[in-house]
Amino acid sequence: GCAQKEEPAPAAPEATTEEPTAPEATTETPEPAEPMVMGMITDTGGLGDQSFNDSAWLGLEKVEQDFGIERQVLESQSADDYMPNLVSFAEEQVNLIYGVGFLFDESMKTVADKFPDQKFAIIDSSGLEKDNVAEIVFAENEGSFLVGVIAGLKTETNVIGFIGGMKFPLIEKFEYGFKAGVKSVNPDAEVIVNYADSFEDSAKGKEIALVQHQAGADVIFHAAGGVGAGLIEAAKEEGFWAIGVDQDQSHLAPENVLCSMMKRVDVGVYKVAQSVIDGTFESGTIVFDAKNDGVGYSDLAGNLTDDLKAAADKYLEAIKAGTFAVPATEAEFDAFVAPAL
Amino acid sequence: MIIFIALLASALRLATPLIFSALGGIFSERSGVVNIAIEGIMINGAFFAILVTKFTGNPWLGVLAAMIAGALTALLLAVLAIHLRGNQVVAGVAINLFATSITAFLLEMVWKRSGQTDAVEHALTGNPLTFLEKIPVLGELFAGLTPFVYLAFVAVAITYYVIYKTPFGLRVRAVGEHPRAADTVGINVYKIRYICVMISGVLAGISGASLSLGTVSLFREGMTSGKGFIAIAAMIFGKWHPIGAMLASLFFGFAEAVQIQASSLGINNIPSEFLQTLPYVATILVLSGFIGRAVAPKADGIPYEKGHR
Amino acid sequence: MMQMQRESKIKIAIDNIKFPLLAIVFSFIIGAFFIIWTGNNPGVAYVELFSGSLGTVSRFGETMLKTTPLIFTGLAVGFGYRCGLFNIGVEGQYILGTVFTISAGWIFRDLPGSILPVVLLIAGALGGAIWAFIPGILKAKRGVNEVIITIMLNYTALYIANYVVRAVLNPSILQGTEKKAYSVMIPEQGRLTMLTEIMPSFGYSSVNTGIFIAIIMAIITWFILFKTTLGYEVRSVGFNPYASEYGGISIAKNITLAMVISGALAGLAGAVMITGLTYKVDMASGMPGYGFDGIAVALVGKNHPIGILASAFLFGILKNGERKMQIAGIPKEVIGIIQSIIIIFIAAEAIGSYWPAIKRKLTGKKEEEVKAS
Amino acid sequence: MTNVVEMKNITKVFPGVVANDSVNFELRQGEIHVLLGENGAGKTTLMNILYGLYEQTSGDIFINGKLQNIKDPSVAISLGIGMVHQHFMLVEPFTVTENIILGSETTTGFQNTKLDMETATNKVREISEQFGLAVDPNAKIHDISVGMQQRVEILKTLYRGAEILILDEPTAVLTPQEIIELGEILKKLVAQNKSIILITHKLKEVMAMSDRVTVVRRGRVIETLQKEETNIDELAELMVGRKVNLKVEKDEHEAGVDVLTVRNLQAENNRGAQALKGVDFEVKAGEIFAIAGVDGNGQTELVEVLTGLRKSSGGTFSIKGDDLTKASSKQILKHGLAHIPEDRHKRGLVLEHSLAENGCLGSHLNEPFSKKGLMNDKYIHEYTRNLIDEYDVRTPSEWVPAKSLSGGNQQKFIVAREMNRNPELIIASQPTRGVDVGAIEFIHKKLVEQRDMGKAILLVSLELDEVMALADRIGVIYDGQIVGIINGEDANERELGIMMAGGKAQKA
Ligand SMILES: Nc1ncnc2c1ncn2[C@@H]1O[C@H](COP(=O)(O)OP(=O)(O)OP(=O)(O)O)[C@@H](O)[C@H]1O
Ligand SMILES: Nc1ncnc2c1ncn2[C@@H]1O[C@H](COP(=O)(O)OP(=O)(O)OP(=O)(O)O)[C@@H](O)[C@H]1O
Ligand SMILES: [Mg+2]
Ligand SMILES: [Mg+2]
Repeated sequence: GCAQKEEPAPAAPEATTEEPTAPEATTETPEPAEPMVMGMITDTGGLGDQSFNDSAWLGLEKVEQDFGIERQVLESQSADDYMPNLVSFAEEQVNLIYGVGFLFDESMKTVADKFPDQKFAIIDSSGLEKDNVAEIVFAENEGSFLVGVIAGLKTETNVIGFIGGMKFPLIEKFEYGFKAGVKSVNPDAEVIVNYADSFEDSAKGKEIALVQHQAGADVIFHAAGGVGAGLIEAAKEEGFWAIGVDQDQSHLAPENVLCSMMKRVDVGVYKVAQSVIDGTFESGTIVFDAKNDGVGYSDLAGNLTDDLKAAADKYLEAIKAGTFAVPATEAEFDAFVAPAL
Repeated sequence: MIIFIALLASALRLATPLIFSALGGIFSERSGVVNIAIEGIMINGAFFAILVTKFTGNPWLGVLAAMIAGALTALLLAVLAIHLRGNQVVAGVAINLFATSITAFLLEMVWKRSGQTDAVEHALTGNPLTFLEKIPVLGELFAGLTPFVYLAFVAVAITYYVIYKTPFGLRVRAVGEHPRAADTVGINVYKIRYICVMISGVLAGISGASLSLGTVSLFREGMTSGKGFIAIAAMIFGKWHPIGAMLASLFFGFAEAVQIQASSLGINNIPSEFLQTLPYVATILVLSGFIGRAVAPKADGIPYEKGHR
Repeated sequence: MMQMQRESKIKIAIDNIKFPLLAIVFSFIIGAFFIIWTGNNPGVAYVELFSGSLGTVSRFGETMLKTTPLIFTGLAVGFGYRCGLFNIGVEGQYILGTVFTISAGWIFRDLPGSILPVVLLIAGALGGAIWAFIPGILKAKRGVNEVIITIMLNYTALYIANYVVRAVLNPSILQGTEKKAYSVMIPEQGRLTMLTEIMPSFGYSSVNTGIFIAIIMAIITWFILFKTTLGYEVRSVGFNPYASEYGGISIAKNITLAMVISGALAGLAGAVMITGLTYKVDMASGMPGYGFDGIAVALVGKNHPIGILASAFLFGILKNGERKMQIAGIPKEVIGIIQSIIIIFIAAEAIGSYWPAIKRKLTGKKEEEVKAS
Repeated sequence: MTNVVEMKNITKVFPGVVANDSVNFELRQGEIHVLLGENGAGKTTLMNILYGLYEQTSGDIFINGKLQNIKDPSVAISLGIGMVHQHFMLVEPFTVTENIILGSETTTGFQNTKLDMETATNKVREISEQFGLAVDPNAKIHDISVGMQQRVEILKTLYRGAEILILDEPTAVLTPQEIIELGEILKKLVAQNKSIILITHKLKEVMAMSDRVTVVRRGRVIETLQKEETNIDELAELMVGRKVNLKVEKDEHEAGVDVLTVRNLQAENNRGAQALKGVDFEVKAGEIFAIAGVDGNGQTELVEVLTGLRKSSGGTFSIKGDDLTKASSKQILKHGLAHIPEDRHKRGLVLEHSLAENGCLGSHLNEPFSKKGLMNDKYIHEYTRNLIDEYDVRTPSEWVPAKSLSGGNQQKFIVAREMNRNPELIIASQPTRGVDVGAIEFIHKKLVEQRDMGKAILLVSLELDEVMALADRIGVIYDGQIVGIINGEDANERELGIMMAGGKAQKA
């Protein structure tokens, strides 16, 4: 690729200072003439979605820095692009192909059959049962539970908001995990739920946030990609708390982002890449959950008090220990009984 | 009451970009140029507003940049539609695609990433007339308004005055109805059309700025999400009349606000997807039921050729 | 006389092609500047683009796959245009087409492979036709502007489809499995045949018999438009509704019919994409975009079915080749820019008429030129 | 007398056509100078050049003795030239005043940005009184009669202070009364020292209104004559280039059975007002029944209802006993209707279609034009070629789009198509409007031929001459009603004129 040719310049020194493993990794490969190439295909959200596409790309960047691979990306314009995009990379015989998003599953099944020697990885989907596909899934409900706990304790109005992108089962995992967290610490709190039916319309995100705030919500969590930009803007203006998602979003509004629910797509991407590099690639599902720090919460801006952190950590430990199961669907949530810790 | 005020504020904010763009559409189409490019002009306006605000730190310069960017984008349409007598719809479609691509491209070149820009520090998301917030009850309403909301209504008044009360407006309407008649009394049809299309660009540019600078203080790809087309619908709905277009925009804004507020209004058992369709279905019903025939300016979309009949 | 007719027809054809070709060349030149701006070599980029879309049989297959829906939506827009209708609603009709196809796939899941694909295609066409009937009948009977109604119906279709996929056609509801963000799949025997099964040289490409259906539809559309009384009436209404009415042609009937046919073509696009490629419908937060592409395709193809085939192919090349350019690290926006410039040039048809004047100015032979003409 | 306008060696070349070929033309102060010529002779082109709408390819224009470069109409206006165009240049949804002031508005208010409608209206009133051009300044254009619209056009030029007036075929759309009024207006204008160029086809008007006549043929000036020194026959010959017969040859009339029967027919116009208030008449086989009347008395609505293009609001009509009141135009065509429409561009032709495609319009569903939904192109082309040959339509072939034909040839083509339908009933609405002498002669001959073949013909015409020359019986329409029916041979202009103005006459 041409674009990448310029990038190693700034990236290389960073890699050497921060990660001593990087030069080692490259020296380990005896013929550096052909660096490994890994391709990532975004879903229709594309790069800049402030969500898993960005996060996955970030993970690959780290892989690039640490192991000197070349990363390439294809952005899908529509759902009909998934298969052709997979095929394009497969045809180039890159070392690993990521499909970012559960919507890739059917097309990945097909392409995995067509290119049995090609290694694939899919994010957010499992059960493909292909020998050459690694499945990276996350326990979003667990991470959301933790920020739910924080929200439930933080709220003064006992009204909390949730903004979802679209009513996918995946986003519902966020919703019900979050609600369960709130319910566990503050059964009286009401959670207002709105779906934007978009991952892009940030103006609408802002409008929804303002409405929820008007209705009393003083802490609002979102799982809506770019729509969340509107929530954070509203939080800034009106002075309430927003909770970020996927990555630490506190840099967007350090004063108003209470914390962020972390979904370490970057870690998932990194792990699988590493397995390819050191030859231990395995197909099948890898679950990233609270136990292995694949999900969690983060507070780079330092807005959480120690009490809040302690409470969240208490539940985190309980989840890790398997003391209780965090609901992921409506049915599970309805049956959910708050654990007594 | 609180809910109603919130609903109203929400409707006003949501209607604002539509009002600007619909007014822009009116100028263009009243002079006889179909402007499908509104969406693209909005995108450019939204982008350049943020770009210039980023570098100057002054959001009003950002608004100015949006106006200039809008006017220049519209100039492209004008050249294509007026001088080159191109198919105005094709030109509009092309400009929309162009704007989407060029802003994403520049975003990548300037911010070195895709998707969205950083938030600018100074935006125009607050109520500029803070004294209004002291009014009991209604203060709440004003607190939620941005400068763009006020400007939108000023723009409606000015547009109305210009189109219906000034010689320029008379000429614009004549050019859109019967350009040859205007030509024969010494009116420069091309000049009028150029001016109108550029004005339409300025307005749609402000509309874009009202989305970026006025809502989220950053630019996101796809942030216009079809609002330019909705504005065109509002213009037609409003029968190419500034007041009508304003009412139509408010109607759209209101319908969307209702959809967003549905749960607080106690509408809980309707699937969200159906609520989303509310503004659109309402428009269809209104148009097919009560408004009936909306008649476009007669020469709308027809290139004028001097020396042809 | 006959000879003259033929010659002039060929001349017209050449005139029609000459300009688009020039437009394409110019657009690539302008695109090159943007590529240079990104720090890449335009030569390399364009080699990637064309080798990526035409370099191997498989890649050519993928280009045809990209071309397939564009032919349908281009025809849909073009057919409407011929009747004076501006169908911005192809997008929504496409969506409804996909939903109908999936529904039929579920309802008729037990039908054998000999008839199921046909049933599915008809279902898709029907979905699009129904969705287009609404603006058609409203325009015909009540004079409601079709542009605004079709815009509104696009969004309506999107949300309805999302609802249907989530709450009606979801595997969790129909098959009792896990809840998915997409619909049930259409059964194996309802799917279109991959060309690679017939011609292995297409390799991994997913191009399927849908491309033939598209080409056949283009020919049928041409035939309807120019060889049948229906096409004659549609075109007459498109050019001059008053004269058509005078000639005993029902404006209302033809507007409705043209809209329905246009919608059926759009719905067929959806059906072909479902039965040929995706086999399911995803919940989506935005429009698939084929409808708007269709507008460009139709207008670049001058609303003539053969022109539409050519312009759909051109856009197919760009859209498929774009992948390889992206892989080479060139922002995908460059292709968007090139595409839009092509369309801008095509829109500026009259640039051609300025050419003699420009030439005259350049050569300074003003007087002679005038006298000669 | 001085020459206010001098056009010297004007040549205008359109792609493929020399519209004006070294034309010399002079207009003297205070004269009415008629420009006479067939369709396409180049009259409008010449005047459009003078008015700055076209630029001449070569040649010079002198206004009041000074060489001028009239590059656009605003220059012409500033030189005191005003033009009333062949097709009116009025903005329909505007009021009379708005149309008149357009481009020369008076302003008031903030920074002088506001239109000053009051001053404008007063000024319009003033000028309209000064020249005897009565108009309602606040009426919308689409609400006033054609004659009134023409006055607005003249007022437009006077409002701008025009000293030189060009009127392009001003009488083509006027009633006899209005033509007389126009003549008087012109005389008044000349009396106030204005100079007038008048374009027309109508020889009688030339004799009535002009001081001098310039005859153009195929882009060249044939001769400029003093009115007193010439006569109608000479002018006709100069214009057409051969001898023409201005009389219609017509045998005795032997009417047959009733073909079209109209009973108490009512209809509304576009604005919802009652335009037909109960019309009764019948047209018999082998006769020409003419509807005479001043424009705007329901003729348009009557024809539209009878041809299925407008819904009636009461009463009935039938063709050969079949009630067609509720029928569509398609069904009426099936019952043997042929229709020559009053507006050939709006109704008669699909201008973008080829002549062949226009040749089968209305018959396209019948065999052999089409079979089972498929067009029979071969037959259609053959058929159209025959039409073209038989009716002498001047065109390179049947492949060209209808818009590339001149108006006269377009009309001939429509007449050809309609007559070849082998109809029972022909409704001819102003069949010779805007058509030159040669074509008029031809179309009249064809109409009489059809009558002699036993067809029923309903002729609607604003031209009394035409009505009297052709009709076997004449029904006079006034205010949506037939106020009297008289036999063709009994009719005289005076009596018809009284009836057209609403006066009663004895029924035939
Ligand atoms: N805009 C044009 N483009 C090309 N050719 C034209 C144009 N206008 C006029 N012509 C040509 O010029 C010739 C003269 O046309 P013109 O309109 O001046 O005739 P005319 O004498 O006014 O006829 P009529 O009595 O029917 O109005 C026409 O025969 C036509 O071929
Ligand atoms: N816009 C145009 N482009 C090209 N040719 C034209 C145009 N307008 C007129 N012509 C040419 O002018 C010729 C005469 O047309 P014209 O309109 O003068 O006829 P006409 O008899 O004056 O009709 P009418 O009386 O209805 O105006 C035609 O042969 C046509 O080719
Ligand atoms: Mg004429
Ligand atoms: Mg003329």
